[in-house]
Amino acid sequence: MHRGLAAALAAALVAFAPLAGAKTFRFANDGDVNSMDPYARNETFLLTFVGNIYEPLVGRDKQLKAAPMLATSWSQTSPEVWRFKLRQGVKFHDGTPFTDDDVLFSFDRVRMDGSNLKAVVATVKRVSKIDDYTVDMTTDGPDPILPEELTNWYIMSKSWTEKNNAVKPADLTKNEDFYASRHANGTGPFMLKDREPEVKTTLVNNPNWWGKPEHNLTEVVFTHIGNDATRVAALLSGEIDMMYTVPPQDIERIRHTPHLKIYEGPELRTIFLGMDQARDELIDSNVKGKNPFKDVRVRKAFYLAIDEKAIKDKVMRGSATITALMVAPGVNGFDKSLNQRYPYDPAAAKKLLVEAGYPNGFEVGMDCPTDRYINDEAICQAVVAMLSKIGVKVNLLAQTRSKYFAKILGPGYNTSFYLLGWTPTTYDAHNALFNLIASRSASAGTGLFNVGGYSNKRVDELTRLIQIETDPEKRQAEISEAMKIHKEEFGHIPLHQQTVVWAARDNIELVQLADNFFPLRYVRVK
Amino acid sequence: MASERSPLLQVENLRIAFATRRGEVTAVDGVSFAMAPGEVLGVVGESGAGKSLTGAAIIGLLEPPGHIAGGRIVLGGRRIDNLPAPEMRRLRGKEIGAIFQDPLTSLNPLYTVGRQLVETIQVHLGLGAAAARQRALDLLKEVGIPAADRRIDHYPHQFSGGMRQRVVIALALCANPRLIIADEPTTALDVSIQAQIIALLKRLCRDHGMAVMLVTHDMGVIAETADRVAVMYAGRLVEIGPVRDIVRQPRHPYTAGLMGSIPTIGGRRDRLQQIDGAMPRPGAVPPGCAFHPRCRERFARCLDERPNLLPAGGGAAACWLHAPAEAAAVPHG
Amino acid sequence: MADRPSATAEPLVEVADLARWFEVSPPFLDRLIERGSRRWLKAVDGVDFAIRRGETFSLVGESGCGKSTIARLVVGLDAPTRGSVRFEGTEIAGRSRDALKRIRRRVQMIFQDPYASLNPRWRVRDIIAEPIRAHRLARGTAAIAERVAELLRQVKLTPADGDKYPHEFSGGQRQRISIARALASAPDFLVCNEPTSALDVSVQAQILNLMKDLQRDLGLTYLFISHNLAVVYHISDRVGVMYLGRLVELTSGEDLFRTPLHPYTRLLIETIPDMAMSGRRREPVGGEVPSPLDPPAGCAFHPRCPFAAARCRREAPALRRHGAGLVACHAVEEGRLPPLAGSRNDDRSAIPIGGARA
Amino acid sequence: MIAFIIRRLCQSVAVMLSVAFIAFALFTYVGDPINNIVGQDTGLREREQLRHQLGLDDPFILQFARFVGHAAEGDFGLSYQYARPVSELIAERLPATLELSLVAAVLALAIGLPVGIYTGLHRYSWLSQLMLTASLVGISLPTFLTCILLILVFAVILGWLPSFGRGSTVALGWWTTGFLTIDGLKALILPAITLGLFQMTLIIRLVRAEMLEVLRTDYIKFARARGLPNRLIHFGHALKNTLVPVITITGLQLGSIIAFAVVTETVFQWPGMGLLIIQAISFADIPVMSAYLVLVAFFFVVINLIVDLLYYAVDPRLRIDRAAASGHGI
Repeated sequence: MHRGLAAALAAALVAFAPLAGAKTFRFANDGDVNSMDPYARNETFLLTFVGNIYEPLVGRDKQLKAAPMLATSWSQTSPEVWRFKLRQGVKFHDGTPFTDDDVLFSFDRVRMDGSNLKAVVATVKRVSKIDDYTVDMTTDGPDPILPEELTNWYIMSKSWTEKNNAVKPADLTKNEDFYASRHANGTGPFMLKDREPEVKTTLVNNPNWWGKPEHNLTEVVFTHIGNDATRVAALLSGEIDMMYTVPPQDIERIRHTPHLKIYEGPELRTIFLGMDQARDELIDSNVKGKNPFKDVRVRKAFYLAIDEKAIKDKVMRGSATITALMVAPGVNGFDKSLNQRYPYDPAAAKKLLVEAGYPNGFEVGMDCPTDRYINDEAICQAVVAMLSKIGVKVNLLAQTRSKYFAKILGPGYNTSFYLLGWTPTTYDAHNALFNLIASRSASAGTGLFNVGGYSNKRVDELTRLIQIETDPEKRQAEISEAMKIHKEEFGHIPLHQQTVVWAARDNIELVQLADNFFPLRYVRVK
Repeated sequence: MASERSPLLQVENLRIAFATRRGEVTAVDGVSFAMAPGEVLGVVGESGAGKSLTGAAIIGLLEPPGHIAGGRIVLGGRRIDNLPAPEMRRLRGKEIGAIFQDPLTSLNPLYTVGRQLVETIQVHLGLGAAAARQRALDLLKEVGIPAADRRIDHYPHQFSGGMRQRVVIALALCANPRLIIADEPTTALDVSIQAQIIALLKRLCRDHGMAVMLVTHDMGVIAETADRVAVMYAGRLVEIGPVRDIVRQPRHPYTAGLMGSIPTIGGRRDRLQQIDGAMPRPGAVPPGCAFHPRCRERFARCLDERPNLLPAGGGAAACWLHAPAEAAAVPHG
Repeated sequence: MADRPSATAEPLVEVADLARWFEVSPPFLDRLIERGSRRWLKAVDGVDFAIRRGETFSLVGESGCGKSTIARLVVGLDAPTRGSVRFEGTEIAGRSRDALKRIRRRVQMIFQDPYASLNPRWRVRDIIAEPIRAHRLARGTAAIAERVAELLRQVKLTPADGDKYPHEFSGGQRQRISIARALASAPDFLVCNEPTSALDVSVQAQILNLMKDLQRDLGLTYLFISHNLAVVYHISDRVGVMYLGRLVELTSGEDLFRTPLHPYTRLLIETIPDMAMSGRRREPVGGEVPSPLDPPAGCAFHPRCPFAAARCRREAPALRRHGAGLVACHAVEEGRLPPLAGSRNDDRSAIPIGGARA
Repeated sequence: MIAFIIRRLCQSVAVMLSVAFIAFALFTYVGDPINNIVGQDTGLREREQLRHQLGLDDPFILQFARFVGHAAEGDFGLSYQYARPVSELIAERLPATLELSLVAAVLALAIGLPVGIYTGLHRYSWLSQLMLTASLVGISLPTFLTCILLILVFAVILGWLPSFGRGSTVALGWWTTGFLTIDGLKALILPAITLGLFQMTLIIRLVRAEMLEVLRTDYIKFARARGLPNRLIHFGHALKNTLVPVITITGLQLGSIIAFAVVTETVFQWPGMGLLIIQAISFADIPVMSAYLVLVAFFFVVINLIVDLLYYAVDPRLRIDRAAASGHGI
């Protein structure tokens, strides 16, 4: 009788034990996770959130270095073949074991129509099964950085997707509710408990995770709070523990509020200006019959006329890292020795314009988004003011991102002068060279976001070499050479890297990464 | 006529003023008259002469900022100008009924005429629902609404203008008041309907022994309906007397001018007699006789001494023409 | 004003078969569903008359008889459904704005409520000067000011009154201002829609006298619209009596009041309160004007008419010459109508007047 | 009556069609959804392919026809942003918005009506002056500012009420309600006040003005002359006559409450349709935007219909043949 009671009590205690020590972490962001499907959108927040549930073969550690996740090791067996050894004993949240079949399936799925992560496996021709826990990936030509490129490719369960009719990524042309966008079944340290889109998404600790958890969380509640003031209020009132995006105007206030802490660090995204150097006549300028931006002196004049220090101090309120390169310090290939901006010199700029044949300056239109980057429109306005000092009249057209991108991106590239930001999703300089700097070429797939049409044969050549160069030192030299050419030709005007700013209560421990990823597995609640 | 019996209504030296930002403006000044039971007193005058205000003062419905600033009103021996609001309310409808100018707007458009009658009857007579409805029906029949048992459940807009005015009259009659203030009861009606309403009023007055104070600017209506006529000008009573005297032999120059300016059929079709100028506004009434700037017969005394009502013919006129050399003012009544 | 036409037989304004219908049908779908038909309110339905130069022609009738609609049609504020309005032989119905502009100057209107027709934010001199400027009848500030002063004197106001605003005037003075404005464009023809109904009787006398003086001095022609028979009698040369959108009698003022023919005219005259204190007992006239939406068949007056016969209920009478005037009545035509015996002071109880109709 | 309703329904369809048409014409200007759907590394060919699959390269007339055709079958397509059926998204959000709007409207009426009556009846009392001044503040504060102030006071400083969200909800079939839980009700308070405040002040001022107007009318004067007690005059006669304009404005306001909810929902992160449409606009999520606009048009149409029917209930003059009533005044 007594023993029975004691046993029941013990059972009850065990049952309630997790509750007694329950650590709930609540955080908010200005945007929602659009989907639980890891291939739905190539978007940082979606990937970092879903990355708590799903895992890639190769992940990143706290220094953003490639680190084993579902693959325990990898090596190049030939220039065009990478071999991955898979982790054994891993189970999906539904209990099914993880095998190389899931890798093969995920490879198929990520390349289907409706997937927006096709690019991450763009160089992979084929994935083949060696044994249950070994796969080979054959690339289209040598790909020295393949493991780096795979860090956002999360592995999904073959049996689960088949069972739930989610083999194909959501097809926007069909009107049906898509299972994988509201449910998730990964191998990661957290499991999806409940999802109400736009309201809240609840994760719980995965007790069967293969790794040793650094976190001490039992539950994570994520809320989307779009309005800046409300988000800050929620943090101040203690309704949330952490906020992922902090509005710049509130940083100081939060910094000086007791029990709150600001986390700041440079981001991988580089903000830069671009100029149309492709057309023979600008589409939006009073200069007719020629394109002033084809003249390197004009491009240099623009560069010298822009006081990036002032933009950092006044517009960004200090929350920016001035850059001279198109890639940030955390990106592989970044060359510190090249990262020195030409000094701000409006007098020299004015002189260059006179030399180029524009003593009275000229007029040019500028495109700018209003809701894409931190203070994007304000930066553009500052640029307009600065250029007016050297006699260039800039007509600013600031629009929401939907309209802005529709105008400036290909195939039309309907802009003369624009502001853009770029994060190399592979964490490698090649990505920026390939997309932003190499000449536009449909056949080579290069320069898709080279909106201004900068073109240099040597840079194109180097871009090709970098893609296949396997010797790290040679590769770095090639990257530096390309970056140097681009810098001296003023192909773009780099401005700064944004600062990642998070805020949290002081009882929260977390790790802030430069790629703006926020892995919950590093979070502890004191 | 009025002196034979004890008067139903006595108005003594009534003064009505409006509080404005520039101080008090007197709109009705020193008006005195009396009404006998069952008598029809016509009150005529041009707009702004104070005739409607006098009526509103008697029934206690002067709109702020207008108020009684002096004098007394006595109804059936009881002073009513200083009654507390709830008592005055009980008096209204029960002792004094009212008929307004525009039958189109006098009735609440959202309720059936029956409901409006019944509520009035119940407020004053405390009848049960069925009895009140029966009385409402009787009243409608009495004022000449055909098919009253059907029409009682109709809404005001379903009645023509003349029929609506009959309903208004029925409403005024609900509690059998001793006095009815009828403010321009025919002005808004078509000519052929006016005659019907006048005839109805006369008949009711006779049958119920009600006194009617008939406020109108239409001398034709007065001539046919009233026993006596009071003529007002610029807030003052300028002449009062039997209707035949006033119409045929006006004693006050203003009354005479007024009568002369009415076009008549069969009369001369040349020029109408006209009084030049316009009536002074309240607050701008000249000293002495208020009419003297427009009066062709004025003399020195008229300019600075205000005439009281003086006996003239069968009635009285506030005009120095009727003063004996050393006459003292004779109060009327 | 050199060429002052006198009252001649030549008409200034001619109205023929004039009609104005307003559609009051329920919406199409309702008609479709409820099987209703289109409904018309025949505010004016086939009216003919001519106004001679220099005369005063009056239209009299109760509210809703269509007299105001005719006023609007005659000045071109509204377009007729049928028929014509000619001014000096020129058709004005359906003319364009430009074509009407010249005629507009010569045809002016005076309204019942003078206050509503005057812009309260304008000074009187600007109100009066507006037509002068619009029609370019005088050039230069001085010339216009002089003309405005002359007009103010014509309506027995002083030129100094021009500096004031409408609200500073009494009702009668405002009506003088609107008359001055109407005269500003030097018109030949004035349409006066109930110009004295809102005025007190002593002021009414002033305005009526003024109108007579102006007519004599300026050779004006008036179309005078009123419900007040006494006023009409006083001012008119000829009178048209209207009932439910049609003319029922048209004759000289004198004749109309001495020997009214149409039973409706008789009814109207009967209802005039007796100012003479003759002591006669007036029989109140029963019945009311039917809705113009649903006029009785045949002669529209037949339900109220003591002389109605079977034909009256069936057939609408036409306006036909009878003696000196025109009358639309079967009873008159057939000689069924008892003659009016002598003057108004006779005992009139012999004429039974209509039965009540609720 | 039935003819009236049928006619209004036909009109409604026409209204909704034209709203959809205008909306589609405007969508040309909201930008290109493709760039939002695909990642930055997606190639041009794939972008074009997706554009073609979604029919975004068709002329807008064709897109419109397709939309109408599908909408007639209750199919509003898949949200570009969420990759979920729009009808489902809206069904999910609808309860939140309707509950919020309803509470806001009830609040506005429950306070606005009595205060309006009081200030109309006692126009010179100091309490009226106070309430009118307060309502002036209410009408001149932008919704956004009201939200922030309320959050600051009640959530941040006092900590009584949540600053965002809807609290926990209870599902009744597909309808989720916040009425049945304590924190659901608590979460409702601030947004409802914010949303209702403007309408409340509007109703106060409207009722007051109407009351003053009605009290000046002849039939009220005549009712006084008949000796009716004040209570009967004010609440029996005057109030009912103020109802017609109040119904009109309140009805239209209910529509605009739903529209105004966009701001309130954004600030309070209220998971309703307002929030949905804001997201959809920034994403150029055409299926969501078009469905939302049609739905809002539908609300307005329904509200108008109800308002018209209420007219009939309140005003007997409308119950008889309107044509006959218009016979006067010629």
